[in-house]
Amino acid sequence: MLDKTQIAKRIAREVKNGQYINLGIGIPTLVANYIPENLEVVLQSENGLLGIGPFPTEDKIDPDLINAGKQTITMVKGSALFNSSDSFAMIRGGHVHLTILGAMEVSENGDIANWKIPGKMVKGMGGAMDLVASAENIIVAMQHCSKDGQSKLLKECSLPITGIKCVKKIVTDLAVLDVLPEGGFKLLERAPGVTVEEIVSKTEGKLLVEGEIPEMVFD
Amino acid sequence: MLDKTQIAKRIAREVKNGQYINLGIGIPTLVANYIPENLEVVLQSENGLLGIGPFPTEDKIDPDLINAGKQTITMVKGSALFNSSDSFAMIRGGHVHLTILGAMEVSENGDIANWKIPGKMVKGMGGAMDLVASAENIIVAMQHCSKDGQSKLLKECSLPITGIKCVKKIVTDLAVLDVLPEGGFKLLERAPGVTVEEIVSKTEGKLLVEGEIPEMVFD
Amino acid sequence: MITKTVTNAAEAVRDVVSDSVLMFGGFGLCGIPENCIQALLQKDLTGLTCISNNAGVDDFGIGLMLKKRMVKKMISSYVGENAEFERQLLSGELEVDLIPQGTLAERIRAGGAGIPAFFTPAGVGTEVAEGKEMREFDGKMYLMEKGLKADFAFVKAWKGDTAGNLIFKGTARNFNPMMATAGKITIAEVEELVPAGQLDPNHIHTPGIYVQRIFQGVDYEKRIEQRTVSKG
Amino acid sequence: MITKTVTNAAEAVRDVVSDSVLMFGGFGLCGIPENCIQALLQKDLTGLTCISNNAGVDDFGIGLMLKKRMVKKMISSYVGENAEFERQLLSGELEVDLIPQGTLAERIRAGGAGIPAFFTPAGVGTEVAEGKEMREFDGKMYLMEKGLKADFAFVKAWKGDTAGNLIFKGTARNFNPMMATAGKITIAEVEELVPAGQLDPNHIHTPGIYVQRIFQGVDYEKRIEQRTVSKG
Repeated sequence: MLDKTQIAKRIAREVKNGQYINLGIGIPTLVANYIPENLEVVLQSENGLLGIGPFPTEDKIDPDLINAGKQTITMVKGSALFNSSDSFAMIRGGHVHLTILGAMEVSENGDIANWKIPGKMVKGMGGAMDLVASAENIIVAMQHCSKDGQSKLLKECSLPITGIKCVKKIVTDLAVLDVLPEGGFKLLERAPGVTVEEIVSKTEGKLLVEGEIPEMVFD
Repeated sequence: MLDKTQIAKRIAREVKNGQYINLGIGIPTLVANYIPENLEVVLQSENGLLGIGPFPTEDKIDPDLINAGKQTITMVKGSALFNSSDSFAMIRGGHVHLTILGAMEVSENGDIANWKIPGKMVKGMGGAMDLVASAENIIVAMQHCSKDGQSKLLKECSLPITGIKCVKKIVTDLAVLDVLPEGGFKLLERAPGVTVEEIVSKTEGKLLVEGEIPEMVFD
Repeated sequence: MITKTVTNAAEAVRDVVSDSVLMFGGFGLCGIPENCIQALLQKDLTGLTCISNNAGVDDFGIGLMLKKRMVKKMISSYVGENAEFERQLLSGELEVDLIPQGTLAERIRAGGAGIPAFFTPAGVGTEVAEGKEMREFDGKMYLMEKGLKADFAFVKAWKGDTAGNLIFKGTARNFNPMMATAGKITIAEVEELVPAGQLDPNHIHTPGIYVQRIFQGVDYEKRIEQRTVSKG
Repeated sequence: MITKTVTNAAEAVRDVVSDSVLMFGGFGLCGIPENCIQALLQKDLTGLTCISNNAGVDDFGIGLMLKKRMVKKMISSYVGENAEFERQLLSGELEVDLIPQGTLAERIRAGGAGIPAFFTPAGVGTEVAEGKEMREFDGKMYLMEKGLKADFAFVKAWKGDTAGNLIFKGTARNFNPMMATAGKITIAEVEELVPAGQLDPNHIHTPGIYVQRIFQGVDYEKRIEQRTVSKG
């Protein structure tokens, strides 16, 4: 099983040189720490910044500089600031290449649910609906099952959905999977110590397992 | 009969304190010279400037600073620069209070034609269609008749129109007229030496003449 | 140049009445019009509709207006930081219209820009699409969304001049510039108010045409929601 | 940070082919990408569609491309300064789509912003409305207009950095920022190219994400169309 750090590390391997990337709140934010240093990439924050840097040291904290998770941040050299409509113009226009975000459920056709639990949680969708409707590549970081063991990789989402047919790849605590264009999850890699059988048993949606499934290796 | 300068002077009297104003090419540009100095107004140029100043002296010419007529200009204190979509957002959103522009024809219901003469002239509409579709108050500066004596204040425009039911007031070489909301020109003032009869005979569209029509006075 | 200066927040909000539609700039607590919110709290207002990306926190920002029951309806994209909000919502005391953040931003821009409606892919296939016109362009489905305006827009900038021109700092810009365009009356509070002519016209984010009143704010708290530091 | 620098205009336009759709920033001759136009004139191109507010003058700017018969179609709002243009148009050698200036600007912004269509009042009741969907909102009529994109967008800025961030000067900004967002490949030429980190992020007009290639231009003529002076 992968911990949150390992999920972030594994997702970081998907990042390609020259990409503009939007990282969601939670595990996706951690991905920034593991992007190989030889890659030139730029992180976008939908509240109005291209070029997110590391968290500030205590003396560099600026209340006028936060990310979409409301965390204090810094800017790298070559950053640009803009307003919210310009930020989502950038997202909606397909200029951001990769979006990494969390999910409560993903369906076998790539639908994602991550914004609402009826009667329980009403936080709002924030920018997630715009992001999933726009980015050409969407990678989801999530737990494979709920705390009571129910699969979160489903035939159909049970929760109100955030976007349809948009998720391309999923990294869970158990596995790396592609969402196939024709529907269905395709198993690509197993977490260390996790068997194919366990992944099969914990995936409710259609799962394709072809040939040997390699185990992920971490340094 | 008014000359161009007098038409501009007369229109300048319509300007109110606190207005943002767009001036078209030609006579409207001259209006800027006659706005009373005690009024606080701001001139907008649709190519991206709020706060047009006087033409520059020879040593202050800047090729990167022109008005919509491509003339070199200066900026007043408190100016702001912006791009073309932001400029027309400003215009379309009704933030510019007054538009003054030239016309080839105006109809009695306030239609204006000023962008095209089929088979003869194909310069394009520039920003005129956006301006007349958007401003709450539109004043037209024009000649009452064509060179061969045909009225340009018509029942219906004969040329391709720029906008419908938009002109509120007209200042010609002969008269000042309102365009009534229910249709028809209402004669307000005569040019010095011009009789009501002459104006009546030179106005093809419906003309309302009520009571004594005062003659304009210029200093 | 037209002068927009007023003395302080109380004078700026003098004619805000109950049942008005208000917009508030800010993302979380970053770039919110703190002085205007305080001045509104001093007034006896109810039935307000507030358009703001977030709803503040329990004891700061718009959260204080919710606590005082001034707000009938919130139009926002994310309200997760406010427990009182969640309580009023679940109990039915508060109407809430949740809108995708990019759609909210673009609807406000459209409202200010004289664009009555536009198409966006955000929300297609979700409950956000319910009751909305759908249309396909180039093989992709879109929703029609409408422009949004307000009776008053409250924005916070870093620097401003007496002509109403505004410059924002960092990510405190966020929704402020669009909201400035969409208020019938736009009230700007700034950290530093300078005479017209002192700001470089090339650097202005919000031209003064959009601002009806401007004042220099006082005592900015600029509360941080997620103070996150690295060891350096 | 991602680096976008190329050596010069020739390298920047290397893969522009005949029959492409091109956008050119500028208003009249103010803020036009002079270097890119010169480099395109060196190539053997025909059948181009050019989107530009104006069409240059007979012997400068896009006018030179018209003279060389590189252009099949112009999409513009005002072309009054160019006699060769008028001749080609009246003779039927050139297709022309004339669009209200605000609609042109907004269509380009929409193209870059993933908005396939929007409504505007400009052109209602005129020949511009022919064949377009009309709709009433709040008692006023509007036309539906569609987003506009290009294979290549050529823009000219005052300053730029190696990350592609751009700052414009004066009214030379005009159509450049929207066009930068609407090109599949956007090529920026600047008067001064600096390393990433030297431009204030608060002052950037076009974020580098929109720019695929950037170079420092040479020998700017900046021709003035209407040299107008006052006696001071």
